Amino acid sequence: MSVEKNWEPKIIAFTCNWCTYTGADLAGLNRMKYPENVHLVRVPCSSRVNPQFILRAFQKGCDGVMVCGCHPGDCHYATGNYFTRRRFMLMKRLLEYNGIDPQRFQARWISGSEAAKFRDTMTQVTAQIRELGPNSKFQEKWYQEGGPENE
Amino acid sequence: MSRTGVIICHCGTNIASMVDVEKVAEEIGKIPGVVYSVTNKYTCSEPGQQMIKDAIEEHSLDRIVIGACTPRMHETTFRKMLKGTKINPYMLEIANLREQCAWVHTDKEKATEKAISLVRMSVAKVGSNKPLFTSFIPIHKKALVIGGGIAGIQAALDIADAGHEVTLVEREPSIGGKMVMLDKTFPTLDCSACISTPKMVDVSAHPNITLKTSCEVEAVTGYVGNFEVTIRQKARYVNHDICTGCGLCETKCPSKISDEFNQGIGERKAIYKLFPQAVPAKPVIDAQNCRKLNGSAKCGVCQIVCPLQCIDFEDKDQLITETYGAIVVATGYELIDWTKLYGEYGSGRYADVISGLQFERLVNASGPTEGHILRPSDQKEPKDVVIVKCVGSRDEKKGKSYCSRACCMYGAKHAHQILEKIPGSNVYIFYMDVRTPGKGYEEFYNRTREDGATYIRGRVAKIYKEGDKLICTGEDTLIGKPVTVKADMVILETAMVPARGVEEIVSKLGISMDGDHWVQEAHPKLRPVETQTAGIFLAGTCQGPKDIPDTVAQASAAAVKVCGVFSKEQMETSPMISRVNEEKCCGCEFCVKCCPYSAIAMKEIDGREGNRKIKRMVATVNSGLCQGCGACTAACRTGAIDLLGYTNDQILKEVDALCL
Amino acid sequence: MNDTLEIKREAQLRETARRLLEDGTVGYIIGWGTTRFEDKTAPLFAAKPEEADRLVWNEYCINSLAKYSLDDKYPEKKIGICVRGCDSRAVNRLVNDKQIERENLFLIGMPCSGKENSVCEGCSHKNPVVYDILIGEPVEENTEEKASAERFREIEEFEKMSPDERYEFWAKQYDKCIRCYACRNICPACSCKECYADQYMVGWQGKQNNRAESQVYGLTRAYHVGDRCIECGECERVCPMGLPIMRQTKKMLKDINDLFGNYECGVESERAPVLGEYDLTDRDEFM
Amino acid sequence: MQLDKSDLQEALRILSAEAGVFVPSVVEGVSRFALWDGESSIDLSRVNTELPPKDILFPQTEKMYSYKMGKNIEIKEIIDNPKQVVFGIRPCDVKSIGCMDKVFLEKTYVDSFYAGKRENLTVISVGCTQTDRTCFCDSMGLSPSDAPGADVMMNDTGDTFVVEAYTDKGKQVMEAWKPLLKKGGKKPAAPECTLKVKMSPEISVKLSKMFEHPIWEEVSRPCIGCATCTYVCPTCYCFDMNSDNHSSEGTKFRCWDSCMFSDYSRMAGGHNPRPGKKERVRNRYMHKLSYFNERYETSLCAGCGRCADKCPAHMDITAFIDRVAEEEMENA
Amino acid sequence: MHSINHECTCSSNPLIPHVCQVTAIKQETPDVQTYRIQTLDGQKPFSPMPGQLAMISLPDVGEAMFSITAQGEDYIESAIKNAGQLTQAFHEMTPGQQIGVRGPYGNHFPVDDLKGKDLLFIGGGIGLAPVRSLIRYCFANREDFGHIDILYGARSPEDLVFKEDLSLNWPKEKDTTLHVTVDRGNETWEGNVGFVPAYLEELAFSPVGRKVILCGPPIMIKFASQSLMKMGFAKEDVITTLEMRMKCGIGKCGRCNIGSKYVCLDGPVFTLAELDELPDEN
Repeated sequence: MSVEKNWEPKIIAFTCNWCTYTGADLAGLNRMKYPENVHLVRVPCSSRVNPQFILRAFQKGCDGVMVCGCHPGDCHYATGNYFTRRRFMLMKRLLEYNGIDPQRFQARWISGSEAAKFRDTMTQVTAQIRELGPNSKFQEKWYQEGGPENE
Repeated sequence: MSRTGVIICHCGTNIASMVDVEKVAEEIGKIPGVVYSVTNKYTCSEPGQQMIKDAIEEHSLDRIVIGACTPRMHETTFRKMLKGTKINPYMLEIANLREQCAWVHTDKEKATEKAISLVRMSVAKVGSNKPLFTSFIPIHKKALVIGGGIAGIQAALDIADAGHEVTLVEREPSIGGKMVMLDKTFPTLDCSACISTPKMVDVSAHPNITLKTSCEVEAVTGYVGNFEVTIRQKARYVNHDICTGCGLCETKCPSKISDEFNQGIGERKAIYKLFPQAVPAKPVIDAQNCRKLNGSAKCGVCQIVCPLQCIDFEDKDQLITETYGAIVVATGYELIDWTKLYGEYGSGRYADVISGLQFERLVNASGPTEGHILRPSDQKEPKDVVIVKCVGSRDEKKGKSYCSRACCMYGAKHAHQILEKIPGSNVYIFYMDVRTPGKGYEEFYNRTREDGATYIRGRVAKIYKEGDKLICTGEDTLIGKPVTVKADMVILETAMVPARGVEEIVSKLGISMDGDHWVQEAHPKLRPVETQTAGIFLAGTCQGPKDIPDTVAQASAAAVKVCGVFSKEQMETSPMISRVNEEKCCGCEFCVKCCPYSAIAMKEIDGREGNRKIKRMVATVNSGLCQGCGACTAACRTGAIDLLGYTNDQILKEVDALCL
Repeated sequence: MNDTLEIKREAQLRETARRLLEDGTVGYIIGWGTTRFEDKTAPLFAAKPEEADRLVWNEYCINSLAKYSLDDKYPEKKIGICVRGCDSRAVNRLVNDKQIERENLFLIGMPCSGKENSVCEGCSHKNPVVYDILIGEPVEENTEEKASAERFREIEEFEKMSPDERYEFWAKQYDKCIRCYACRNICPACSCKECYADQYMVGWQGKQNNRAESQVYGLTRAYHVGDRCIECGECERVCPMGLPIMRQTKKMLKDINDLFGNYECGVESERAPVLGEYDLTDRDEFM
Repeated sequence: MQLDKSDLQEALRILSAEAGVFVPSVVEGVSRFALWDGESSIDLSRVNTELPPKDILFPQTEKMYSYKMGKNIEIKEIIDNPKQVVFGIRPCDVKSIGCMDKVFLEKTYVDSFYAGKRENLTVISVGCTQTDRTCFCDSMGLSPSDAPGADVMMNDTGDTFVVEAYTDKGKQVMEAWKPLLKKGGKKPAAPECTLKVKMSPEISVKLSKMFEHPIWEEVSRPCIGCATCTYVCPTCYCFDMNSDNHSSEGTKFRCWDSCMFSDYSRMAGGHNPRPGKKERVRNRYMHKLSYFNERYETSLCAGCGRCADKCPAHMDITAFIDRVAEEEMENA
Repeated sequence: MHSINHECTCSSNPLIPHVCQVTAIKQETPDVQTYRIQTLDGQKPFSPMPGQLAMISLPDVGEAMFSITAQGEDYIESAIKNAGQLTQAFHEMTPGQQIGVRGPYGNHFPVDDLKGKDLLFIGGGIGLAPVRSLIRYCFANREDFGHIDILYGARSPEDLVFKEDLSLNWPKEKDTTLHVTVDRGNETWEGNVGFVPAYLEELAFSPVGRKVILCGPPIMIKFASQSLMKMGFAKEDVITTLEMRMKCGIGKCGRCNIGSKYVCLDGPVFTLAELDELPDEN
C-alpha cells in the first residue's frame, strides 16, 4: 500500500474522566506540546471501554488505539481498572495474534497529575505509529473501494 | 432528523489564537442535522449563555454542542443553563478545544483540523443523546453507628448534637471500647476513663441517641438514605427496663470467670457488668458460664436475690429492622494474638510476658491490682522491665507489614509510668525506630528518655526464663553487639489488627477491605472517611491503626459527612447510570460480578417461552447505589446493560465520526 | 476403541433410557440416532420407552447435545441428556452462566474414548465430569502430559509467525466466512438472548459480508467466549467453510493460563470466568 | 460437437477475453466458483462445489445505491453488471438459476439488479459423470447429464466434451469456439443418483395440508438455527436490506438472509410470526417443496444435496421427504 | 385477491427510493404524526389506491412500510406512530425534510365490490390509518356507497388519531354515523367508554347488504371478528389488513410470506375468508 503524501496517523485514546482525561487537561494548562494526531474519547472509567470499541476503531480507519486510565489501586470507582487490566491484557494479545502490530494498540495508566507522562506517551505512541505507517488491517476495504467518493 | 446547534468558543484568544474557529464552525455547519453553527467570544459568560438560549428558540434546536474548554470546567454550567430552556440538560456535549487542542498544539492548520474532528465527534455523539432525568431518593434522617468505642461514641454524639436521630450498636454489654480500658493517654497523661466515661454517659442520656448494647448487625440492604438494617439484640437475661443496676445479683453469683475486660488478669461473675462504669450500668448474664443457663446446676440465685424480678432466663435473641439514612462503621481494632506468632517470646507460657493492654489494666487504679504494678506470676513489684515494640507490626514474616502507629507513644508512656510508680526501676525499650509524629509526641518521648528509660535499637530475639528472671536477648544494632537484659517483667507492644468479625460486617454492608482486612476507604487521600458505597462512612481504627486524637477527628469527620447527607430532604441521583434492557438480558450475572458498588441485583420478571408464561431472571440496577462507572457495560456481551450518557451507541458514533 | 465394550455400552444406554422413560424420571432423552448415512448420527429426542432402542452409541456420535436443553428451559419433567466429557462440561458451562438449572436435567454419563473428530485428540476429559448415572465403566483418560502437550500446540506454533503472516492467514480464513453463525449457535458458551451480532440497529456489527465485518465477528466472538470456552471444538466441526475457529478461542485460553494460572472451563460447576473477577496481584504491563 | 479436453483451457481463454469466467475451483480449501485467471486449475472432480454459484447472480452482499444525507438527499443507483460466464455448473445448479429467474424476473416486479446480471451471464453446464451420496436430482425430476436451462450443455466422454448450444447465447459461445470444436460426439448416458427420494407432485399437495401436522415439532428439534442450509443452497434467495453508514453518507446494500435466523421475521415491536424452530423449519421445507410449487409451478429444491451434506445437526431434507411420503394422511 | 396496481412510478428500479420531501407535519396524538409527502417539485409522488402501502426511508437510518392514509391533488399522506429507531427519526423531522419514498405497494381495498353496499368501518388505535384512505375515497365518491358507519376506538381520548376528521369533517358527511369509543375516559370525555368489540355488539349492526372494513391491533381484530361472526356477518364480507415484516416490498426478499402469499404483494388487504385459506402464521 502506497503511503499517501499527507498521511497523518489517526490515533484514538479512550481515557477515563478522573485520571487520564484530567491529566490531559493538566498538560493543556501547562501548555505542554504533543502531536495533533491524538483524539481523546472521554469515558467515566477505563472499565467502560468495551474491547469491541478497539476493533471498531481499527475497522473504521484508526491507525492506533489507546486505552488509558487510573493506576491500579487509584481507580475513582475502586476496582474498575482491575477489570480493564484483565480485559485488555487478553484483548491485546488476541489482536496481536490476529496480526495487529503491538504498538498499534496500547494501554497506559496515566494519573491526573501525570501531565508530562501524558505528553510523553502521546508523543511516543504517535512516533511509533508514524513509523509503522497507515494501518490497513481490519479495515473496510470494501467500502473504500466502492464508497460514494470513488464513483 | 435532529436539529443540533453548535457553538465554537473563542475563549477570548485562548482557543481562537491556535484554532481557526470560524473555519471549524463553517465545516461543522455542513454536517447534516447541524442547523446552527457559530462562534462566540466567551460562551460561558452571561451574554454567551443568552445567545445559546436565543438560538434554541429561534432555530428550534434540540441538541447543543459547545466547542470550548474542558467539559470538566463548564459542563455543569451549561447543563444548568439548559435547565431554563426546552432542551433537556443532557442533550449537550462539549468538545475540548482548549486544554486538549489549542493549548497543546503549535501548528494552527493541524490544530484546526483536529478541532473539527473533535467537534464532529461530539456532534455525532449528541445525535444519540437521549433526555435524562435526575431522580430523587428520600433521605431517612436517622443514622446507624456500628461500634461503641470512642470513635462510635464521638460520631454518635456529633450527629445527635446536630439534631439527628442515631442508633449506636455495640456487641458488648457496654459501650466504651478499648479507650476505657486504658489508664492514661499520651502525651498529656489524662486519665483515660475520666475523659471517656463522661462521653459514655452523654450517649446514654442523649435524647437523640438510641443505645443498643449486646447487639449485632444481622443484615443490611438498600442504599444511601434508605438502608434497611436488621439488628440482632442478643439475649441478656436481665430486663433492663426494670433493672436499676443495684448490683446485688453480681455479688451473689457463684460463678467466677476470667475477666476479659481486665485482659484475663482478675475475675468476674457470670452475671456481670463489663466494668464498674459500664453504660448501660446494668448487668447481663453470660449464658455460657451461667450455671443455670448452661445446665450445670440449678442455681438461679440471681433471680432469687433480685428485688425487682429483672432476671428472665427465658430471654431470647430478637431481630429488629429499621431504616437508616447513613451508616458509620466504627468497629475498631484488637491486638494481634502474639502468643500464636512468637514462639521465641514463650507463646504465652510466661505469665510475666504481658501485652501493652494487660499493662494498662495493671497500672489502672480501677484494675485488678488497683493500680499497683505487680507482676502477674507472683504479685511482686518488678524492678527491671523490658518493653518490646513492633511485636506483630512491621514484621512481614510473622505479623503485619504495616506500622501500628500508636505503639511508640504508648511504649514511652508505659516506660514513664513504670519509672514514676516504681522508684529505682529500670526500663529497657527495644525498638526498631521511634516514630513520634504528633503534637507534643516528640517532647513526651524525650521526657521519657530523660526519666531514665533505656532505648535499645534492635529486636528481642528470644525471651526465656531463668529462675524468676526473664532473660531477653537481642542485638543492639547501633553498636552491633548482642545484648541481654534480665527482666522481671516484659511488656510486648503489639500491633493493632481489625476487630474480629470485621469480614462479616464488611460483606453485610457490601463495602470492601484491604489485604490486611482494614476497611477500605473510598480514596486514601481525598475520601478517607467515605467508603465506595454512598452513605456508609468510616470512623476510627476499623480503617487502619490510629491513636485517639486521630480516631476522634475521623469520627467527627464521619459525623459531618452523615450530616451532609441529612442536610437534604431528598437526594438527587445522577441520571448517568447503568440501565438494563430486560428484553435482551439473558441473566448470566456477569455484570453483577463486575460492579464495585453491588448496585446490580437479579430480579424475576414475567416472560414468555413459546406459548408458555414463564419467570426469568434479569439484572436490575439500583439507582441509589450505581455510580455510573460502566464496568458492567463492557462485561455484558449482549449489550443489554448500557450506561446512560455514555451508551455503546454514543461511543461507537464518536469513533465512527473520528474515522471519516 | 474397544468395540465389544462400546457395543455393550450402547445396549446399556438403551436399557437405561428405556427405564428412565418408563418410570417417568425424565420426560424425554436427548441422545444420538441414526441417519441415512452410516457414518453420521443426528441428535435424537426419544420420548417414548420404545424409542429408546433408536439410540445409538458409536464413533460417529459427535454432535454436542447439551445446548438443546436451552430449547426447553422450563421443562415439566427432567430432560435426560447423554453426556460425554465435553457435553458434561457444556452442561456445567450453561449452569454456570445461569442458563439452565441442573435440577432440570438428568445426565446420562457416557465415557467416551474419542470420536471421528480431530478435536478428540488430546481430550482432557473423556469421562463426564458430572452425571447422574454412568453407563458402563469409565475409560482411561489421556495422560496429563499428552493432553497438555496437545492443548496449545497449534497456538504456540502459530505465535511464531510474524504479525503480517498471521494477519494474512486470518484474513484468508475470514474471506471464506459466510456468516452462517453455526459456530455461535452450536456453542454452549454462546447463550445470549440476542447476540450482539444480530443487533444491527445498535451498530456493533454490519450485516454485509466482507472481510472486515467477518474479522470483527470472529474476534468479538473469540473475546466473548474465550474465557468460558470448554474446548469441545463444536464451532470448528460445524463450520461449513472449515475455519479453524478454535485457534482463536484457544489463544484466549492459553493467555489466560499464562497470565492467571491454570484454567479449564466447565470442569467445576461453580467458577467465575476470568473476566468476571480480578486479582490485585495481576501482572501489570500497562505501566 | 466435441471439444477436446486438452483444448478446454484455450476455450476458456477465448471466453475470458470477453467476460469474467467463473469456474469450479478450490479456494483456501473451499470448493466454489471463482473467477478464472487463465492459469488456475479447474476442479471438475467434484460432483458439486461446496458453495453454490448463486452469488454470481445474487452476491452475498450487493450494493444497491449510495446516498448522501443533508438538506438534500442524493441517491445514486449502483449498477455493476459485467459480462460473465459460468463454466462447469451442474444441471442441478442450472435448475436453481431457473428458480431464481422466476423469483427475480417474474410475477409483477422485475428485480433490476438480478436482471442486469442475468442478462449478461452465459451458463455453460457440464453434466455429471458420477453422483455424490447426497445427490438426488433425478428424484426431483432432473437429469444429472442434462440442463435444459443452460446456454451450453457439455458432457464428459472421457477425452472430450460433447458440446451442445441450447440458446442464442449458447450459439455465440459455439461460434467463438468454432476453431476448437470437432464434429460428432455422442452424449454419454446419464449416471444415476444412488439416493432415491420419494418426491412427487403429490408430496407438494400433501404438504400443503400438513401445516398443523406433528411432524414439524419432531423434525425441527435438532435444528440449531444457523444459516448453513440456506447459504449453501443454490436456490435460497431471501435477502435483507441494510445500510453501511458513514456519518452522513453511505451505501444501501442487500445481503443474503436466512429464514432460519430467529430475528428474520421478527417485527419492530417484537412480535414474531415464526417464533420457534418448528415454525422456521416448517417454513423452509414448505417453501422448498410446497409454497414455491403453488406460486411458480416448480419445486424450489434441485436435489443438489448440499444442505444434507453440510447441516451441523445432520438434518436431511431427503429423509424428510421420505417421511412425508410415508405419512398416513389422516393425521394431516 | 383483488386487482393489483403494480406500476411503480418512482424509478425504473423498484428497490431504489425516489427522493421526496415532507411538506407538512401534523401531531395527531402524543406519539402519532401525519406527514404530507410531495415530490421535490411539489407533485404527488404517485396515485395509490385506498389501502396501498409505501416504503418510506431515511437512507442512513432505515426503511419501512407504511400505509398511505390520504392523498390529494399533489400529495400523499402517511400517519406514523413513534415505535422504534426509524420512526423516532421521523418524529424528529421538521417540514422541508427530504425522505426516500417508493411504492405504491400491495393490493388495495376492493372498491368495486363495495359499491352499492352499506359500509361499516372499524378501526382501533393507529389502525384507523389504513382505513382512512378508503373512507376518504368513499366520501369522494359518495353516491357509489350506501350508509357509512365508522366505529373507532382508542386507549384514551388523547390517543384518538385524526381528531379533526372525527369531530369536524366526517360528521358533516351525509348518511354517515360516527361511533367513537375509548378504553379509558377522562374528565372531559363525554363519549362512549369501552372496548371496540363490546361497543360493536352493543350497536348491533345488521349484516344485510353491509360490508365491514376492520383494522387495528391483532387482539382487537380477533375479538371484533368473533363479534361480527356472532352478529351474522359472512367471512367474505369482512375485509381486513395484515402487518408483516417487510423489506423489499416487491415479493422477492421472502420475509412476509404467509404460505405461498406475500403480504407486500398479495396483501395487505384480505377478507377473513381469504385468511382462512392461508396457514395460521401471522
